[in-house]
Amino acid sequence: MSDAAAGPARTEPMVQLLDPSGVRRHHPEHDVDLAPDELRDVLRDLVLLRRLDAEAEALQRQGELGLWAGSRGQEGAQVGAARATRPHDQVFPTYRDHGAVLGRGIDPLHVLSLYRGTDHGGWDPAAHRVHPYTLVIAAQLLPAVGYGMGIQRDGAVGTGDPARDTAVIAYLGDGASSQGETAEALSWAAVFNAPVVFFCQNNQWAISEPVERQTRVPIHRRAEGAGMPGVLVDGNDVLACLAVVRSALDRARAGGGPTFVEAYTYRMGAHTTSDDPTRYRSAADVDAWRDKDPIDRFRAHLASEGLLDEAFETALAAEADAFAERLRAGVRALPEPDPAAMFDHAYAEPHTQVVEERDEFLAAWARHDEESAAITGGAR
Amino acid sequence: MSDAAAGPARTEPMVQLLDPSGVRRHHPEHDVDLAPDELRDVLRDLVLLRRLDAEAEALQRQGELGLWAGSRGQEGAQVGAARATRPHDQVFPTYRDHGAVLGRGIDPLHVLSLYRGTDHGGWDPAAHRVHPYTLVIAAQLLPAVGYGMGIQRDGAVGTGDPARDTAVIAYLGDGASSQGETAEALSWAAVFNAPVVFFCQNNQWAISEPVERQTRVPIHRRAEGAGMPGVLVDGNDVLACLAVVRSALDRARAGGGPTFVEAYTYRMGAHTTSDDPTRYRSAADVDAWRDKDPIDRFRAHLASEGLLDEAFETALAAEADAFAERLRAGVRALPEPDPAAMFDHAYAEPHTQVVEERDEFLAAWARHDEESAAITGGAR
Amino acid sequence: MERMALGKAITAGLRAAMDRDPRVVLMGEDIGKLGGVFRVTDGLQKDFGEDRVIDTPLAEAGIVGTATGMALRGYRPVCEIQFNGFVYPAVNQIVTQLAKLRARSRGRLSVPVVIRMPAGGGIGSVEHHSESPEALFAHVAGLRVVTPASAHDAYWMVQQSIASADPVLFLEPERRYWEKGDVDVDLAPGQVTPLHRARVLRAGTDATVVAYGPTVRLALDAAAAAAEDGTQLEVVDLRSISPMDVDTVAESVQRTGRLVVVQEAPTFFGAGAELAARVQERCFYSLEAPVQRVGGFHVPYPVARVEEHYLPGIDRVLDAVDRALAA
Amino acid sequence: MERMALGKAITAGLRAAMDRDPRVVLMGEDIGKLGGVFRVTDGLQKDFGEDRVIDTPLAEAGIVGTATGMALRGYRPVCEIQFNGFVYPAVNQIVTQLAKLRARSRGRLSVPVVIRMPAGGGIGSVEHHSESPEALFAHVAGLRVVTPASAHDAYWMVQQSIASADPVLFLEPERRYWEKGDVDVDLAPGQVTPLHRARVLRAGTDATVVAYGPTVRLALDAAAAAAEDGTQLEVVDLRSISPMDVDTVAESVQRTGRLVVVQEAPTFFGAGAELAARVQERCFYSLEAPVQRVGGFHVPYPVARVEEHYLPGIDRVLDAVDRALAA
Ligand SMILES: Cc1ncc(C[n+]2csc(CCOP(=O)(O)OP(=O)(O)O)c2C)c(N)n1
Ligand SMILES: Cc1ncc(C[n+]2csc(CCOP(=O)(O)OP(=O)(O)O)c2C)c(N)n1
Ligand SMILES: [Mg+2]
Ligand SMILES: [Mg+2]
Repeated sequence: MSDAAAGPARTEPMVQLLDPSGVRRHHPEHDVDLAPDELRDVLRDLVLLRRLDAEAEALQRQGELGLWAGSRGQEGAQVGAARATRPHDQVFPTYRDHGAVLGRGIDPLHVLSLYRGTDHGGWDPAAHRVHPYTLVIAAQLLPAVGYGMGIQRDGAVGTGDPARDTAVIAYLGDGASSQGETAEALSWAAVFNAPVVFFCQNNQWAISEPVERQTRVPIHRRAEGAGMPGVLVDGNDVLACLAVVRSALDRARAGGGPTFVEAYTYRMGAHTTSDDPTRYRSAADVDAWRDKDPIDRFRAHLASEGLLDEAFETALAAEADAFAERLRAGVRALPEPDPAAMFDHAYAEPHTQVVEERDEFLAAWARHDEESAAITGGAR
Repeated sequence: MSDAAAGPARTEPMVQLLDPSGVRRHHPEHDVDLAPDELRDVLRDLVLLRRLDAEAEALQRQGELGLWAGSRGQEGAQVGAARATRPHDQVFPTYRDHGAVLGRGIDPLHVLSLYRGTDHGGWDPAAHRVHPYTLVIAAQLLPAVGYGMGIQRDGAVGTGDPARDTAVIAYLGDGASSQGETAEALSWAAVFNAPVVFFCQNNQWAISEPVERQTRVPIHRRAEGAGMPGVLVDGNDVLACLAVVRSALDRARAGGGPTFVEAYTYRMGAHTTSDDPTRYRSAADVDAWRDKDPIDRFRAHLASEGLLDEAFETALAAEADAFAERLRAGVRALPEPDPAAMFDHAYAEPHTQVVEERDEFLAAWARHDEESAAITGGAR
Repeated sequence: MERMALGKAITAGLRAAMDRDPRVVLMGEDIGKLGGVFRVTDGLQKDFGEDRVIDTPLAEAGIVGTATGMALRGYRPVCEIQFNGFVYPAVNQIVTQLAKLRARSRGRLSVPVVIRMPAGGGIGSVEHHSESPEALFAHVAGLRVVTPASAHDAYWMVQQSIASADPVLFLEPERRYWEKGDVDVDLAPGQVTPLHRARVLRAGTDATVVAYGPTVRLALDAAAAAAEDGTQLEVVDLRSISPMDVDTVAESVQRTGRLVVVQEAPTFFGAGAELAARVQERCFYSLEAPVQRVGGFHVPYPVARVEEHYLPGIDRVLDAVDRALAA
Repeated sequence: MERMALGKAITAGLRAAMDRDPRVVLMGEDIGKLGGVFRVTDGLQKDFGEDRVIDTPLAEAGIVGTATGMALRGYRPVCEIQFNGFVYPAVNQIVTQLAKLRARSRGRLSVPVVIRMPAGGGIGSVEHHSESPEALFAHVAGLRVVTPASAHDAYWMVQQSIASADPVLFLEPERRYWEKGDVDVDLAPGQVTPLHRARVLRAGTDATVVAYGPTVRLALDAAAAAAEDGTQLEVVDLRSISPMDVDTVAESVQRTGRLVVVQEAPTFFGAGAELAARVQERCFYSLEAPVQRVGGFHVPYPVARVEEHYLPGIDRVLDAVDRALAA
């Protein structure tokens, strides 16, 4: 029988500002001009993000985390996009977008608390204008569009006042492009001209399924069907991602409407620590992408620009070690959640049945504590 | 604030084989060559379909139907598409696609039984290879794709044997293009190369909402984002619709995969008999489309070809009157459903709770019948 | 006191809420120029503009999902789902996001979204237009589910729902839209019955009949009929499905010793089951007969021509009362 | 007799069904090379090919919707929903199409689709991976809902579900996937317990404890503990949520006079409510205490570190038994 058609071979050119060897390229529409310190800051973000991943993976193996979804290989895309946002922009990340979170100054321990199982949400969404991680694939996209419609109604689009004009960036993966809600979000944003940038990291895999199983055409072409520009950018090129997302956000803030960005990258690690990629992809497949590593590439660029000296490298290495040490200690020190707290936030106002259940729970808990205390002599 | 963006003005040219005045045009890719009798048959289909609409509307006013969703103005699209199918193709219509049903030789009384409220489904889906009307917008599309995947697994695609190769045609409206399930169905069909033709009648309205509220771009461009060809055809040109859908079905049967067809037409009547279009659209808006009437246009064409003589016209008029008379009598003669039958088909095999409820129902019913018989002396 | 149809009372309640709070926005299909298929939003777009009364694309997940996002930005969206059978595309947004965002964020996020929809049957509609899905949403933690049975309650409960910091499903008894009643529009907030409180509509001594939404009128009619035969039924309008005011019902059952629950939804896994489970626990020693349930059957809602046989009628309510009294 | 883990017993059952009937196809996310996140379909794509074990796009509505279409063409699709919290995008297809097509067509259309999903918690997962949505589907007419608690039942019930002409939701107790048990693979069809029959797993005289899926083992453990204190609990595995085998439970309660229902799902509007409502009606005069319910709370499933407090444990089951015995 005739079945699954040929996948979306990437034919179109990608926006690229650094070639795989780190040589600086220029692009007619998209470009950036960062000062040396800014460039070094970018490297720092990339390095710390990768370190977070390494530490978290180790912590999971040691049983300190229940699960970990790594971002290794996608640092360029995530750091670039994060740096393109302004503090008052609103971010809707997925469970893998740790770079989006770190880039907003959120303590990574909040992220680890979710994967440790002590917290569902982590940070304060209002303080950082970063929505909690959404674990249901694509479910953050329609709320992101609605948030943008709220911004429009607040008159915070197209005023020309940089302190006022606001945009939304919503993250999604290649697999998420298959969900109906994604299509609704795209078309809806176009119809209402909402100030939303959809940032799709096509890391080639949805757990064990290659992107060909999700779409017959390159993902950014979904944008055409929805009625917005679609841009394909090299997701392993942090500068290109920064440039493309920055202009898309500028456009959104100015009232130009939504943009869909496909960042072409690769998930170097397992889907999560519970995954076993050897079942579905070859080492060769992975190796082919090693040469495109976003951090090596960017480092090569800075080196060629003469921006890396030993002092900086030593300082950065030291900072990364301190960062790692803080993570290791911090995770173990994360407060254990109070079981009774599960009743606190199901509702804003009291709900009769929940109140009753809470009281019964507390009574029973106390009773059994006494009992077991009586048995064990207090040591429970 | 900046809000709803400019709608999808139809810029691209449509496939057209008859201009509004009925003059025959030719198209490089799409064409048909019908014998005089076939052409007269097409006119007959158009006339009877419109008559069905007129009679049903009247019957609803007289209280014989609970509701009616008319197809007036869309006869060209529906008759053209229906005539493009082969008997072993599978059809998934919406509640408005009466032309799709008549075209398959289904007794229109089955359609009226649904709007009278005596039956949810009507005809025998297997006998005619026509799925029941789906009232949940877009919900028929994913099953249509799955049906196509079944056809593929039966090896009934691309064999070159016309008696064997089979395709699916799934109908949808412009409003349906907004549902996430529609996008899933399109992309899914493309990924699996399923033999499905999506026939979208853009009648410009979803109840009170103009198509601009559904999409920022012409609907057929959704196809690009899904990875299949999208064709725009003049939906008031029955020959063009026949030609375009026929080649799309041929392509699907041959293993060429799915096609999305947008038939650009207009809903001349109310959304349904419970609707009041004067609240949301102007008479002028409607009048502009009167000149494009699909039946007038086709009749003009036949006339210019000298295919219409008085004998034919009188015979057709007589047939239409007989058809109408049969509908009027037939509706009133539709059997009243047996209330107890509601328990019969919820499940194929007995379900304990349903069996119990059925028994209680029958007992109570009998009891109350006796009681009321006792009171009214039998006259209930 | 103003006399209004139940549907118009909702319109008035929406208008009052929009006048009071500029962050209240309405979203739904055909709610603008058309005023909704039941005309509940009639005139509101004209008066409040297209930014506050939004005709949406034809996508229920989109309606609830974007409403959730607007609520995150500080708005108070009121969504209209055109018919009860069309809420299902929105279930993912309702269950996994709207209902859980507050808990997920440990109370930091608030999503005060109201989802209005016509519920119940009896208007001779085609498939999907006559269902009663309240139980599905009542089982979902994080949601509140309420339904008015009178114009007065419709006017006030829709405003209370909009004022609630929690997401609320607001079920409108479809076949009662045109039923007129007196609405006391001049009550002070404190005088209005709390949103989640049940109300005794008729005092009785022989048995308690609990109903909600469209079956309340039925219960009252049944009580009137029973009274002619000398049976005094106490009628309680539950008003709120989640939370459920079991206290009010239990207090009544302790006096009458008998309970009949009447709903349009299928009884299997319906609200009557939850109420029966709680009342048999709370009133074990005062119950003189098993709790009786009257409701729809466990079959897809039938064709219009037989719906009168599917929907609970006076006969079935009185039969249940007889069973309760016979025990 | 073969000793298998519950998850592997499902694999074996699927394999047997696929060997027997070439129209059985599997559809889901990551069920091919990966064998599913719980490895339930491990090896099946290798042996039956990509046309019969289909890795689908990431869209649950798509999975169930296309499965429905394949069933209409004569296939018998078995869908895997990766985790219980991800079934919601498919609810529109399940409720408005899959469940209703037979009734809509007056029995002319048959859609024998099985929807498998892991259910329940206890494995320390992140959000959306530990829920028990059975009540939502049990309330929907046209669907059947079953859940095995042992490897033996898993092996046979999955095959019976595939053989059923009706759509079946097949809930797999997540935290029991690795629990080993003896599977009698050599039974003749007639010897297998009917799919919708409950089963008494332990005889007792003092109270009846009904459980299903993941709580069955808990009930058995509680019964063992109670026995040490001289209390004899009868344990019933419900096995089927819709339809519900009330006869078997009522027969037991008529002997014991007391009933405790144990589930992981929130009790509010859960299966325990329906069972309590039916048992108080059927066993009104033999019940010596109100039916007790033990289950999850009406809050979103909590974080992994506290789930042990959310899930019913032996303590809470025995407390409920004590309440029943005290009455
Ligand atoms: C609605 C839904 N279905 C299934 C899952 C299970 N799941 C978690 S991640 C994942 C793959 C996501 O792939 P992609 O969107 O490409 O994101 P990535 O993991 O590659 O970053 C799946 C199927 C889910 N979380 N939500
Ligand atoms: C999921 C769903 N939402 C809402 C409705 C109510 N409704 C019935 S028809 C209709 C408009 C459909 O417009 P379109 O798809 O253009 O088809 P047309 O009626 O124009 O043929 C709506 C909103 C529905 N039937 N299903
Ligand atoms: Mg991916
Ligand atoms: Mg339309």
